[in-house]
Amino acid sequence: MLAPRPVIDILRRYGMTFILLAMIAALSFMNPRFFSVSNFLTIMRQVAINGALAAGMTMVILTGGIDLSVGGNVALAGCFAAGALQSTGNPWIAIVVALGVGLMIGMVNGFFVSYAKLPPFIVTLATLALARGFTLVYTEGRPILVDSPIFEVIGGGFLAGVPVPVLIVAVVYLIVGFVLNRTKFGRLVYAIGGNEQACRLSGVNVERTKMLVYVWCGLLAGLSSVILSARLLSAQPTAGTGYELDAIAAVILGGTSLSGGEGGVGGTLVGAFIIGVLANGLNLLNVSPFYQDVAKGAVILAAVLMDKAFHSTADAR
Amino acid sequence: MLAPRPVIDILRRYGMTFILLAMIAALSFMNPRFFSVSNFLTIMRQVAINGALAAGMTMVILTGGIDLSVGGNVALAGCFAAGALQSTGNPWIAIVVALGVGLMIGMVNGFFVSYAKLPPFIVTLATLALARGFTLVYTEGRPILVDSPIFEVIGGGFLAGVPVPVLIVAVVYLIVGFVLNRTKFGRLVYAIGGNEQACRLSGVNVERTKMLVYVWCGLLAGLSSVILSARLLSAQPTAGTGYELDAIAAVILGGTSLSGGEGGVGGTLVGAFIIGVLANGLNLLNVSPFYQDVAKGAVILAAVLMDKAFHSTADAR
Amino acid sequence: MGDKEVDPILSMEGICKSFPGVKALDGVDFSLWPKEVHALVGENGAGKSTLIKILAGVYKMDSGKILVEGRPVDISSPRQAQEHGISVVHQEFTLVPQMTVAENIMLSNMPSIPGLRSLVDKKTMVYESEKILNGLGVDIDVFAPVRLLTMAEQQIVEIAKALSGKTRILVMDEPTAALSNVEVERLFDVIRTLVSKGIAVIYISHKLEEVFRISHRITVLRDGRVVSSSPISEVTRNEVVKQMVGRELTTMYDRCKADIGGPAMEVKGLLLDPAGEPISFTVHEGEILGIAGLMGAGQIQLARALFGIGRTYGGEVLLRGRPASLSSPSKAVRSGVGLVTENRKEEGLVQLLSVSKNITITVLDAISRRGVLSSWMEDRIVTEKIEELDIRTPSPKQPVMNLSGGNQQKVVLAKWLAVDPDVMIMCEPTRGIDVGAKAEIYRLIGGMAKNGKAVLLISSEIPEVVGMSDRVLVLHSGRVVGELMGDECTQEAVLRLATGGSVVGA
Amino acid sequence: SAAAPKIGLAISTLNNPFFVDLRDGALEEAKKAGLGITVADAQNDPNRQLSQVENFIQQGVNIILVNPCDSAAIVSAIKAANRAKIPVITVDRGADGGEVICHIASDNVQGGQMAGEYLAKLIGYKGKVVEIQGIPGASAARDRGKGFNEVMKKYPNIKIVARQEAGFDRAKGMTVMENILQAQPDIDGVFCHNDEMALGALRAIEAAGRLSAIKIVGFDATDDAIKAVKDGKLVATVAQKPRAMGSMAVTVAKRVLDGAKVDAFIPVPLELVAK
Ligand SMILES: Nc1ncnc2c1ncn2[C@@H]1O[C@H](COP(=O)(O)OP(=O)(O)OP(=O)(O)O)[C@@H](O)[C@H]1O
Ligand SMILES: Nc1ncnc2c1ncn2[C@@H]1O[C@H](COP(=O)(O)OP(=O)(O)OP(=O)(O)O)[C@@H](O)[C@H]1O
Ligand SMILES: [Mg+2]
Ligand SMILES: [Mg+2]
Repeated sequence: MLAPRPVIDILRRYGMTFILLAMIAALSFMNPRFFSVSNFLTIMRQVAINGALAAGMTMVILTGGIDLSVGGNVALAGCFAAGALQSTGNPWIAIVVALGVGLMIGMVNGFFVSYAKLPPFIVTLATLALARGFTLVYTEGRPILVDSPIFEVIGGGFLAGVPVPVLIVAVVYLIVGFVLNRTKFGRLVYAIGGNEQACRLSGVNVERTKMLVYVWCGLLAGLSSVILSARLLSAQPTAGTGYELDAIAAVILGGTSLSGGEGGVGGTLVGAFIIGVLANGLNLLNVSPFYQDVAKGAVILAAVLMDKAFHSTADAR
Repeated sequence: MLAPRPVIDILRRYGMTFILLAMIAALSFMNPRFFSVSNFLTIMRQVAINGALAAGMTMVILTGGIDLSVGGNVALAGCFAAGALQSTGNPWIAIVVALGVGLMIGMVNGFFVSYAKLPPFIVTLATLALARGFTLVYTEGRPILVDSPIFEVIGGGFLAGVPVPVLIVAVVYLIVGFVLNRTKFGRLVYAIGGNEQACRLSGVNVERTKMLVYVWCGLLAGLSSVILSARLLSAQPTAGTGYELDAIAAVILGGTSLSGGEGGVGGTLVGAFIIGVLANGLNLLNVSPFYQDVAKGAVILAAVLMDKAFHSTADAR
Repeated sequence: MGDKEVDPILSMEGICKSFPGVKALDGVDFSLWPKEVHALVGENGAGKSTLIKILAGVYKMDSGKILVEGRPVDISSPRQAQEHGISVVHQEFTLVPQMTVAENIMLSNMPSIPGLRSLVDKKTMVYESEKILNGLGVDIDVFAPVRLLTMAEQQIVEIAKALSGKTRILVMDEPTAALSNVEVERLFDVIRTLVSKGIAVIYISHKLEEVFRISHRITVLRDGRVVSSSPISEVTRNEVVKQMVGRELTTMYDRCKADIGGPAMEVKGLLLDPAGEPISFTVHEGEILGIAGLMGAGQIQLARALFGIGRTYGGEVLLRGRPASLSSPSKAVRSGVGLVTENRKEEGLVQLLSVSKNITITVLDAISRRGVLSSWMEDRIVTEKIEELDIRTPSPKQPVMNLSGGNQQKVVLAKWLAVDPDVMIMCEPTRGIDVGAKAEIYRLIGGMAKNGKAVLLISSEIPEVVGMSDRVLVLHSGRVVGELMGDECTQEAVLRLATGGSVVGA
Repeated sequence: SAAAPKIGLAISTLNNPFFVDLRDGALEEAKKAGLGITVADAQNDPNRQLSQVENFIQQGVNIILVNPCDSAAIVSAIKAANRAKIPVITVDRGADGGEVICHIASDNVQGGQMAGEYLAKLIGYKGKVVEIQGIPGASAARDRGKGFNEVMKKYPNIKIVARQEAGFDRAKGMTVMENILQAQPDIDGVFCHNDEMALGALRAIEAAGRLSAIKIVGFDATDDAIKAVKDGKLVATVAQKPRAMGSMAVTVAKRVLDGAKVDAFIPVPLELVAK
């Protein structure tokens, strides 16, 4: 029996969390204004959108898939919802429309990936193009105003001192965490990512599980679109451009492997915060935009390297 | 034993090629101007850049990796080369600089992926940001003029009736095809993608092979940057934005699986042509830009679906 | 013959290796002399594979040293092991599924075109790999992608691969687990030839009968320690078993036959091949029906077809008299059919997941309420199965990939025993399982039958099929060539039918 | 349709209402004039734009109107059109080379200057100012920033306290402004390289309750921005009249096709939209 090595195991398990804390410490040191309640609330509000997307993306990636369509999904769901709001004046209908569009795109992705057995990368690249296209056709390239007190509350309101979008995303993480860890479906998500064939031969309905995973991801993209248009009080046809990469980056920074089967939504939240804190910090430090990409690349590389180093010292072999 | 089914096997093997031919036939029918030597030369010239990138990407994806940095690589290599051209006036030095920058970025990617064992997605996302950042810092956001007869020939010249960029890319495909099929390195690329652990246990130098694959990809991105700045006679700091997705799409449309081990560079060329022909056809048919994304998504989805159908009818089980 | 006067070609001294929660090796000394076959035996989880993985450069030892020809060496990667002339057939396959047989065999020693070091010489590659396969007496198409081969064929490719280099020390970790008698004989011929050329062999197997035939020296490991190491002539089989498991084993296939009930599964005119012959048979409640045949006779294909994998070209299957649609594994499971696959790594287990999650993957509905899992119910099943099958794991939370091969196999069995299906199809259920645990597993299979379940037992170990089954169906190139029951069911009779002979007196 | 001459209009991006308006102006005018028109959207990729101009040449259009993604990168496309003897008119953004019959544009540098002067005046030629930039390296960002900063340099009492980039995107504009508000306790004015970012910044400033203290100037005069100016939320936006530019381009194209002479540069005047 080996002596337990609690310190190393904790470092290994929570490596990225420590790196996040180190970033926060360093930024606080460089700019004292960084370390304030209001700035933390700001960061949380900003992380909400990528956070919600990344939660769904985590599920997809855990099965070994990928969803590139989330950005297009955010745009289409947001614009349809804003359109519904303008024509009905009812914000609840608008929200249902947004979630419905997200769900639909998720179902299309899920159908082609799991039942038609097409590669997820290409399927979701195609639905990304489709979603962007339909958004442009629908809006003719123009933003749509979102004029509703309910949306104002969703985007900018507070509940018990916590910004509403933050609350929403916290609930999302609790639910997704629960689903992944405590339900049959969640268990299968991990198992399919680990070995799809073995699952199939254990009698698991692999197709339905994979389908559902894309539906979740689409639904959460619809939810993100609500938060986004509530923040801006307008729906942008170009919304969500490049969001897929940010979401995937958060998932992978959070320790979920692109090949599936390993990781979790807790890590993803840390990953999303690393990205959000970095962007906020660079703005606060007023780093020249020309140098921001350099800083971003360097910090991400340093973070994964450090995390890897924690793992290696913890590894037995 | 089943009787051999040559027709079905050919359909299966060359499914995407048939789909490409069908697209060409349909477009020629819809617009006779499409079917002309000069338009085909135009398409080939347009496909050259994505073609060169996708060739390198194929190697990376065959090992089970990914390279998101190619777009940033194109920008950095192009701008450094244009800078070198302005300061030395020697186009050959400029070309060497472009290839050198590409090679360097490839080495950095390769080092972190194979020796530091970091996930390729995040490493190349970081080097993408780094390359974009250094480009902006170097150019201060301004494009650099490329004023050289040699570059004019590379971008717009003809050799024996064939556009020079097309010739260059044809040579690239011959070389990469040869390397993948006939050299030890090439066979190891497939083997590593098929089962990295098995290769390692068999004493294969997995690290060096993976390193080399990223170097190839970087080098070909450097070459693409030469073709691109020769085509535009200027180097853009924002060049190559989103090129990684087009390159990956070409690879996957061409039948190489993102999990590695299977596929090849011939399919990639077909994939790149499908993307190029589609863009050219949509322009020629005067499809409204708002509908082009819709058409693009639909065609890509239809193509993979049809290809899958060929495979299924060909499959014994 | 191992000759103590000569210096050992390999000495491993005081090897220790710990994994979190397990001390896998605890001061193991092991010596190997030229021209000897040195058997390494021990229970599942005794540390055999760990020892040879250290030798192969896969794991780093915590302490101890390795001497090759008396010189201390540092083996920290498989490549370094190869440079010392050490070739290994690992317990789990290390093949690239998409590549051809020839490419797999020559993977680490790809021949190059003379003068052009980096170009592959495909002709030589094909020639060399065919030569090795011929030496093993098998006829496998070297151009076929490995993923299309049967397990037995893959096992042979794996062995051929180890023979492709310049080897001084050949290590084989259960090379015959997936082989039937004919191929084992061929392998032994090859081993004898190699030994006569001065190569030393480490041979790991749970099939003691083989061990006693081929080896010169035997070392028994138990809980990571060497219990004994002696020339084979100085020990008996019973002594070895006793050293391994700490008790004597009397009977293996001891089971009181269950009452045979009505038909559980009736297969009528099943066509596995459009040009083949229809297969029909019935298995009853409480019956163990053995299915025997040589490699490639189609047993596995039949088993898979009954579980909804692979295409069939006609025929029907009745479950308890009612027509059943077994078009997919999930339908099969829902209709009460289970399948223990022969390939535990690719098809049996989710390597990243824990022992407990692998065991319960087949019974998630039973341990959840409205989709929410009950950890209490899960723990109960898992604890029960771990005890029942004596799965050696530091904790149920251990990822399955960290278990020894035999213990992984037990997990595969556990997940199907947890379902307890009406018709249990078992392909090679005891592959890689030690002699002690085997008896226990036979008892469990017998218990299933006793509870009125039907069992289809498919195994390349004919004694196992003959010993366990109430009735044996023999297949030969895709056809049912005979059915043996009671006294007529002997190893000889099965073998004769399987090789194409006919039933005596029939 | 073979009878009516065809126009090829290559637009830098339609992901921006400004260029959508430009296109709409062109389409309306073409319809009125009975001309065929083909529109291509380069999505801000100069290489794609080159391909599209090549495709126009293949298609056999009679005249090409191009709104370049980049002045330098468009040159080889224009040269290709020159070789095919197809006249070229540039719109909004110029070309650094090749033969262009006519350039129709309003000057982005001048627009930046107008915005700067107005903002400086409103804050009394002293105070703290924030510049929110467009995509680094994009020509609109370069030119507007250049004009704005030229003006700011004239006034020693104005200090630019933050200069950050928000990719011409409304959501990013809001996020970046939120962050800047955290860092800067005193801000008197904000200039954004387009209205989308200005409207995003406006949301951030409104939410922080600092709108009364901060004057925001945008650029492009999109419908949303004009409304915000009318509501007194943005102090001004610079109107480039994209619709006028589009219809002007088609009018000029028709004259060229009819064989008339046209001026080499037709300026479209800028206009400061303020309350
Ligand atoms: N990578 C690993 N991580 C953690 N524990 C391990 C690992 N590999 C082996 N073990 C543990 O080490 C012990 C020895 O395992 P080993 O594979 O050497 O057994 P074995 O003798 O080969 O058994 P079998 O006959 O079942 O193959 C087992 O308890 C196993 O659980
Ligand atoms: N997926 C497949 N595609 C093509 N051929 C296959 C496939 N699976 C099996 N075969 C071939 O079908 C034949 C029968 O295979 P099967 O696995 O049923 O044999 P088996 O009797 O189980 O042999 P073994 O005892 O060696 O496991 C073999 O020749 C094998 O190569
Ligand atoms: Mg073992
Ligand atoms: Mg078999």
